[in-house]
Amino acid sequence: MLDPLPWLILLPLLWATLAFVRGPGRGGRLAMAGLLLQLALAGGLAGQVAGEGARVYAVGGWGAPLGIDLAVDGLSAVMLLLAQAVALPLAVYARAYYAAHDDGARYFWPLTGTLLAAMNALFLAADVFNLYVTLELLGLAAVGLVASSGGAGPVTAALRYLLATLLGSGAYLFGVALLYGAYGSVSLTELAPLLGADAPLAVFLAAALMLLGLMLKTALFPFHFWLPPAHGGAPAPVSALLSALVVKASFYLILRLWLDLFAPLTSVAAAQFLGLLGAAAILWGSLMALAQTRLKMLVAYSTVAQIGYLFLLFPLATHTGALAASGALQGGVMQALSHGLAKAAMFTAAGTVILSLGRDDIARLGGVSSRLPLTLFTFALAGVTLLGLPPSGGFTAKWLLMSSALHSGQWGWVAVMILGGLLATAYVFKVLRQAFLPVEAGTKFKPVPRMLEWPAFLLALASLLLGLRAGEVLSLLGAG
Amino acid sequence: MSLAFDLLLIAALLWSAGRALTTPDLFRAVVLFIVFGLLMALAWARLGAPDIALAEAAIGAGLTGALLLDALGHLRSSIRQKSGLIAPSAAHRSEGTGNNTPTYFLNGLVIALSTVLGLALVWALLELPEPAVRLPELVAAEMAASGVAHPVTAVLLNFRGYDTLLEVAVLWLALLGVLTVARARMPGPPRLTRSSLKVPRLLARVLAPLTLLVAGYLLWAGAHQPGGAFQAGAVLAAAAVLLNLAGLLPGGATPQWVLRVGLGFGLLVFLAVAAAVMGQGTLLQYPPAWAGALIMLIETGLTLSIGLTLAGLYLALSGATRK
Amino acid sequence: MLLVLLLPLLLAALTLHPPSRRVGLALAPWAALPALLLALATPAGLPLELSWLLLGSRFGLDETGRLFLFFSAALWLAAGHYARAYLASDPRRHVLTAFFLVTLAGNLGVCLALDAATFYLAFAVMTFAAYGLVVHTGGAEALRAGRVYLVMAVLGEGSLLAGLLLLVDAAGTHLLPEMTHLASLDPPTSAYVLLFLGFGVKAGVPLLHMWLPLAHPVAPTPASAVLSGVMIKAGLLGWLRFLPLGETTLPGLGATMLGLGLGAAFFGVVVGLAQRDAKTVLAYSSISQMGFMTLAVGAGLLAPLAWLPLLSVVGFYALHHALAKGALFLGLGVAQRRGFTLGVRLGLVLPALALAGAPFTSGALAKVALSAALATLPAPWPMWLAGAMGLAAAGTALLMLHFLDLARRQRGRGDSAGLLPPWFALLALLAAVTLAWIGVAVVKMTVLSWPGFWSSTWPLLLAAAVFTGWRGWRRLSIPAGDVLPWLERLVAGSWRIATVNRLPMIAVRDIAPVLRVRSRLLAACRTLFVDSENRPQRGQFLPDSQPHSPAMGQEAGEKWVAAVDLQPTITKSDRLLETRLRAWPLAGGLWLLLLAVFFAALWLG
Amino acid sequence: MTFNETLPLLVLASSLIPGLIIFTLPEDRHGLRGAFNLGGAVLKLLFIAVMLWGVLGGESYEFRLGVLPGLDLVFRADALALLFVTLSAVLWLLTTTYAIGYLEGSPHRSRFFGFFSLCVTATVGVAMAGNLFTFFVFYELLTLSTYPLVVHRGTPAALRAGGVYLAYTLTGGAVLLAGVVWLYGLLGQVEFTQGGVASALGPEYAGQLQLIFILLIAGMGVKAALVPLHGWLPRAMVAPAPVSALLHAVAVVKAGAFGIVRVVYEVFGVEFAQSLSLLAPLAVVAAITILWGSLRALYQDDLKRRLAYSTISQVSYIVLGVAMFGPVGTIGGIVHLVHQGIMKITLFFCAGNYAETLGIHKIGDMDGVGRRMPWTTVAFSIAAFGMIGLPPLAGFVSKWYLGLGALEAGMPWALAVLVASSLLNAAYFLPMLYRAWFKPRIGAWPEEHIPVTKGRETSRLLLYPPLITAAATLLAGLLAASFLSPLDWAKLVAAREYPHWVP
Amino acid sequence: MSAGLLYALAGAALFALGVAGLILRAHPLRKILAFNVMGSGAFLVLVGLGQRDGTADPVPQAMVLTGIVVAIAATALALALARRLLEHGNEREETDA
Repeated sequence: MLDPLPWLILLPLLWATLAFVRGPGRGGRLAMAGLLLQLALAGGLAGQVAGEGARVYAVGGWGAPLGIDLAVDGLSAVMLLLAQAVALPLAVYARAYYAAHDDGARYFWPLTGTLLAAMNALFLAADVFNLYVTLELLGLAAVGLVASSGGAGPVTAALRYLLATLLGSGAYLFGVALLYGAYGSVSLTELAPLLGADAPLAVFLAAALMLLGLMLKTALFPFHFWLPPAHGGAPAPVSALLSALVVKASFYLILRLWLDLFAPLTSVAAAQFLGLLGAAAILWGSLMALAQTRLKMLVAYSTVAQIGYLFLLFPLATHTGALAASGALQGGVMQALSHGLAKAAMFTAAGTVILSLGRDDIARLGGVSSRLPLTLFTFALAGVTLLGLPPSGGFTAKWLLMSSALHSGQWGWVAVMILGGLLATAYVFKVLRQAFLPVEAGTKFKPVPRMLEWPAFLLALASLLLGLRAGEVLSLLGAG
Repeated sequence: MSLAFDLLLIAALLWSAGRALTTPDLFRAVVLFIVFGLLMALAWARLGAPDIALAEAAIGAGLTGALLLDALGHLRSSIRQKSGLIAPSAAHRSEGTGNNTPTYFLNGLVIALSTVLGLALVWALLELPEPAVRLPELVAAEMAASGVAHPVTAVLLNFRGYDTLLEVAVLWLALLGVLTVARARMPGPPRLTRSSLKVPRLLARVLAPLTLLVAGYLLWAGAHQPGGAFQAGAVLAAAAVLLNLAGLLPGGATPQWVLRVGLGFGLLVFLAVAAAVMGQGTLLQYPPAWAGALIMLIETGLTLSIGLTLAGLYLALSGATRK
Repeated sequence: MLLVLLLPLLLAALTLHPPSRRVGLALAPWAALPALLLALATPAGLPLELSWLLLGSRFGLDETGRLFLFFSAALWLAAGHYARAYLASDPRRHVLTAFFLVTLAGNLGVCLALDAATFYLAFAVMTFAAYGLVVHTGGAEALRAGRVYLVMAVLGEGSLLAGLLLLVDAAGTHLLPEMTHLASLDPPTSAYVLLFLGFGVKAGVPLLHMWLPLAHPVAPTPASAVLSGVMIKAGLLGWLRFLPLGETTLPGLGATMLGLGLGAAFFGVVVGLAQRDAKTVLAYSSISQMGFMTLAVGAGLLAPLAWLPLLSVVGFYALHHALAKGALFLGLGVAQRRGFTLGVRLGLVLPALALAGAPFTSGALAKVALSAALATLPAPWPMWLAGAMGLAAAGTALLMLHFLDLARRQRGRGDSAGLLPPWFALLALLAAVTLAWIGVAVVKMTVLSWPGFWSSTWPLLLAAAVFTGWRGWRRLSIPAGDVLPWLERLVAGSWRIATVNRLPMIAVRDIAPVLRVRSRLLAACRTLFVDSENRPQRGQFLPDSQPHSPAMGQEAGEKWVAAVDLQPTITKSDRLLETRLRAWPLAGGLWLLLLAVFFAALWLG
Repeated sequence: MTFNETLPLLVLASSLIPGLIIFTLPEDRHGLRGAFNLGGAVLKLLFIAVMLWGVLGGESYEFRLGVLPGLDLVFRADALALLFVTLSAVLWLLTTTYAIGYLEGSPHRSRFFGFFSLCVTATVGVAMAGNLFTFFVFYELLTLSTYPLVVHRGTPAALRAGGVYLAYTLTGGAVLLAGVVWLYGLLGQVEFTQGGVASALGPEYAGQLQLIFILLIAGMGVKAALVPLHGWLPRAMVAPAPVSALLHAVAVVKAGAFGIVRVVYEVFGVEFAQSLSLLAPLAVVAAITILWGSLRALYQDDLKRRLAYSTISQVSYIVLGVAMFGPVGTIGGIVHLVHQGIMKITLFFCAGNYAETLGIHKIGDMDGVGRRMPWTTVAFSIAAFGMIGLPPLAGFVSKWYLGLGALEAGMPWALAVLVASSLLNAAYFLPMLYRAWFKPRIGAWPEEHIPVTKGRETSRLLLYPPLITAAATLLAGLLAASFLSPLDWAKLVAAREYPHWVP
Repeated sequence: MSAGLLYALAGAALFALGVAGLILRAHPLRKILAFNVMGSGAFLVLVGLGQRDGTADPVPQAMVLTGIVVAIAATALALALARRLLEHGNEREETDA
């Protein structure tokens, strides 16, 4: 029987390379075939995990600590599913997008393939050094994609992004070095039992460096400075990929380290610290989103805000009792999933609008509601998730986080979440409202292909329906 | 004695790095950085890591230096074109740091904090206990099954071969990124056809085959002593850079399909092997009997691709920006 | 029984529907006929329970109801025929006819209803449909009268509803007569007060009477006849139905009613004398006459034991007054059309005499019977009342003389064909009723005796003497509606004060500049709580509201949007911070700083 | 899945699916769109009729879908739910018919009817929600699906109103969510249960429960337009008339009021709420709203605006009834849920007719309209009299029971409030009727869009719905005591809430 | 003190130096240098700490080899971006002029 686990890494690399060999701008079909297969593989893997529980895969047959292990549990299976599920519609969208708008299409497919391979590898990795390599692979692929359209803005953004991500991964690498120095191993499974509350100073430093480095890559406030220009300036399919998936990858890693490796070191104070940053991100990101005049920048800042919710899970899950902790974890993961789907939908919808309208001033969106109804509907549906309104996944996430906050008696976070939801309303409807205006004189709407509208709509719909099927997702999450 | 040498070397390392970051002249900074790379190579040698020393010399100091110098040359030429405009560059200004008091304060804060960070790290290192896991012994125990005789190669291509697979992908990816960014200016005619380059050309013509030989040796030697695909690839790339500098090899940012196949070849071979062995076991689990041969196969492919890629990084950049 | 109620409604519909209008108009005068037959012909009792209707309805015909139904139907029948002739040339007669019919249905319903909800329904239908009668002529006076009528009616309906609810709550049922009985076991005084007031509006109790003198003159004559003849009796019927008469004593309310009734008797006379319009005089006369009935009801509340005789007297009084007043109004209408001819004169004098209580008239019978019934009251009431009633009767007589004097001046103009038969029919009925009543043995004894004769004669003589002797009262002139103009001024004034000072809306708006806080939040709060987008404007009152200034709403709206947007606030300072954050030294410095903080949190925590 | 489980879903789907299909229909497919609209509405009524029959016979209809562990999406058709479902389904059919006529020839109709159907789906979901969670889900869905309807015209005023609407309702939703989550945290479930799910908690939770109650009521009070949370409602009247009709009579406002009913009776339980002394403050708030709304209505010159303030006042009757401890008040409140719906929808239909036919927006323009449009004005008058609370109209029945309930609950002041409100209602409705019927028309109509054709005052689709609802207003009052009338049904609901009470 | 530990300490210092340089120096070229210094510091710690008892450890050595390749990849990409950026800056100046 085919084991889906290694293939999830090999397959995207394979089609990425082949796409490169086929030449610039080619390989879209290859990618879609590969992605379809990957989605099936991820589904199969999730089924395995749900049925048989977590497992470890020894690459090269050596096993940790000598060799490298891959591991899959509920959390990674869920994230893998998310990545493939978002990537497939995005690939469809991208094909249509680049057919209509050639800018930056040349190495899109190889870069995307590598990006996905890196992400899948990251979700499966159980070795801190291997994680470093995947992080770098992911980061460079993302930077390459951001720069792909080649304008001054994107290139500046890409360079800033690259340097930030290098600072982050440098810190992470240093942490790895410290860990290896302290324990002589880089395997997560080997390290976890060795760490204790009495760990040497170096391990605490390693934890701080690794986590802060990853936060930098996740663009947690106030390290979000690189994100809006990078995500806002890239071509729409790229923005969608980055906002939906890439930041989630480093978040996933923070979560994994916090929960598995550094669990004995964690303290309430540190968790509150993370929560505070998350809260600040929610408020600041939302405010800045409100202040934007460009559609994609607004969406990008909304990502900054939404990332904040993810970090609220730390104060809720650390030293708060099993019930609150599991609820918080579930809520955080739900948020990651629903935001991933919704943000992909939102960026693609924004991209469609820009393609059709030729500009992305929010103030001049009049007529979108009548000319691009499906796209606007997509945007609105995705907005519903961001607002955390039912029945979306965002709502389930917020519900879980809130219940967890109440269970652990931390009222403040509830207020933050509610306020964040209201601010989200303000910025989402800032766009929708303009779209309902009549068409501005002299505006021409270019007709857009259907393949541009439907994938986005499906993504948005998925984010909405996720809330209704949250039970399955969460049971999968609990399986490992 | 050795301690004194170590201390001296460390002092030199710190000095060169510090100067490279602080000297106002960019050119000097780059040169100091190359010096720093060479000193690093020395340090690696002192640490008993000849593989790294080789790689550092070829890649860290050599190729990085070449890239930096090329970039600097380009930068200067473009600045020279804009007469009267000296650094700070546009990029500099776009960073948006003004010369006001908060900046000084911030600078001081950053310096203070990084000093604290350094001190904390030093302190942490000094009080580290002995590690619990002893990997070298494990490596030694499994050497026989690895198919190669050199422990570093065994780790690199067998025990942790998966890392290497991803690392090759990283390198290839960097080239992709560079090609993406550098595409705007299409390659002009082969550069530097000036007759003044006769001597370098001659040199290059002689050296190029030599480097091929060296690369082949390094590749072969990697199985049982320091050396291997990366080092060999780096040497190949160095040859390409040389040829390019001599005007014999055109730079360019749009590789033709043969070249693309070459660039992807190593990765494809690696992937193929990784996938093929899965019929018997897990990913990259070589059958013991075939291990040596398979590793050799991979390394050969990698040498070609790494050489092309590293060269490509340079050529694409230089080719893309010379008119 | 339902046919009685549905027929007028059906005819009203026919009248309004253009194709069937002719049929409707032709049949409309007969609408009250079934009711009359019902009142005369059917056996008593047998309540009709319609549990599916409204809140569970009960209709029935007890003796009181039968009496009221009888005279109501009779008067409506007469007025209906009268109206057909009266309105022959009115282009909008179908409208009036429809209102007329609906009012009729309501009025009959009041007589037949035997549960609180249905009674209230019928009462309301009657009340509101009568508005159409009042304003039919459409002049400014009519409209003012209509407005006053409506305001009073609505106030009355309000207090009625409250009173009825209180009563139902106390009784636990809304079906009559159990309800009255059960409620009186533990009498809810507030309910009775409210009911008194609510029905009092219709019955023209002083201070609740303002609509009467305004409405009667402006309405078409047949409408005035029913308004004054039967509809104000509906108020009386309301009291009879719901007040705990004969069940329990309500000294306070009883005394008040008694006093007010007496007061009304004189008040009506005095103000009526100061009127210059014959119909207004009749209206005040109605107020005065209703005073007697109020008085009787009040007496009933004071002395439950005296109620039984009082009830029959009140009934007869109502019957008498309805027919007489109806005849007077109809007669006046004839006089207006034909002039004060002999026949007319005769026809007017007879009911006038009856009202004044001349001997052998129904009025005398009623008053005598009333005195007799009141005699059973505890002392000292009978003594006082006897004297006062005599005086009041004199007043009535004086008022009637005044009325005849005014009627005399009518110069006939217009066609009076068809007006006479109904009028004469009514007069005949009045006579018949008088005779029938005289036939009752006890009454015969009293009336035909000398004291009885004298007691009804001296007030008449006194009135005649005053009328001929002292005409000073003619200088007196009180506008119709007496206290109403003052009241109107008062309401308008207080309204102006309320709107100019804007008392309820003052708070946040005025404090804001003091605090010099112009934050968005405050604006948001302000809109939330103060609703400033449309504060009342000066002089903007019910029907005469002026166009609302759009600017104000606009401005408040902008504020809200600003509050929602937050954009202006962000653009300035916060954006600067955001750009600062992008600079590497700050971002990196923060990163290092937070690294240190986080490490400390891990290490120390 | 059994039939009894499917039926609630079918009821939802019968508007959801047509709605989604309508979104995709091209603008000019009028016939098809109308067919979907009306077909869905009729189908829904059929399903509901089946359920009504079943519930009377003791059947239970429940559908349950696990969303999170311990958290289900539940649709349950109990008596109370059916009351509201039936109301919204019937009025939806009428409003759709009306809207087809009203929007004839205007742009974006597919969008409009799509959201219209979504809106009704959400309302039905709110009605059938079997727990607070499901309720919240559809409550928010309702907010969202209404927004496009409010801003449908796309004018700056409409956009502003939409913004204000959202600001209010979503804030309310957030507050509600906080309450729901809190309660869920305490109980581990939020099912609607007879006697209240929260009453299981001990006295030590009293303080928390009071706070939760306040949060829940505040959250729903925004939609129910309780003063001071009512600011959005008068603004939202910039929407097209059918939307206003739906907003005021069926969907949004009613959902809030219905939510309060659920909270008081089935989350806290009326006896438990009384023991926490929560009902009296609620009644006070309702009373203030009733008076304030009526007072404000007096000042309005814009017809729809006056109606909007009237809604504020009238909807609080429901709340007032709920806040009265005792079965009679409950009956009054619940029956007013229906009665206010049919009366207010009539009024808005008529206001729409005036605007659409003659361009009348201001009360000052209504002079003599009764002669030009007698049937519309008849409907308007019936509804207005109903609002005032005159018999035999629907409003009278509610007011009767509310008044009795107030006395039963020992709150005679509430009776005074009711009477005062009736007087105020009369004060702002009667002048309109006066103008319409009795004032002669001087000058031309503001904008006469639809001339009199074949003796009909306006187009057929505009005329019949208000007539039907007006007739319903009349019948609901006239036949209140009969079998299956709203009152009868409300008694059924109340009887379940007060088991020891014999009607 | 073993040579390994000594170099590890130097690595720590280089790392801190690199971090400071990356943050403070504005020119992109310089930032790239700083990143490389930072990376070298990390590599030194990885290897040096691994063999602070004096015996060579091939595992971290292999990791550092990987790390060096990653570093050159990142450096090349960063340089490409920086050059492109400077070109853009020039283009901008040209269009401005």
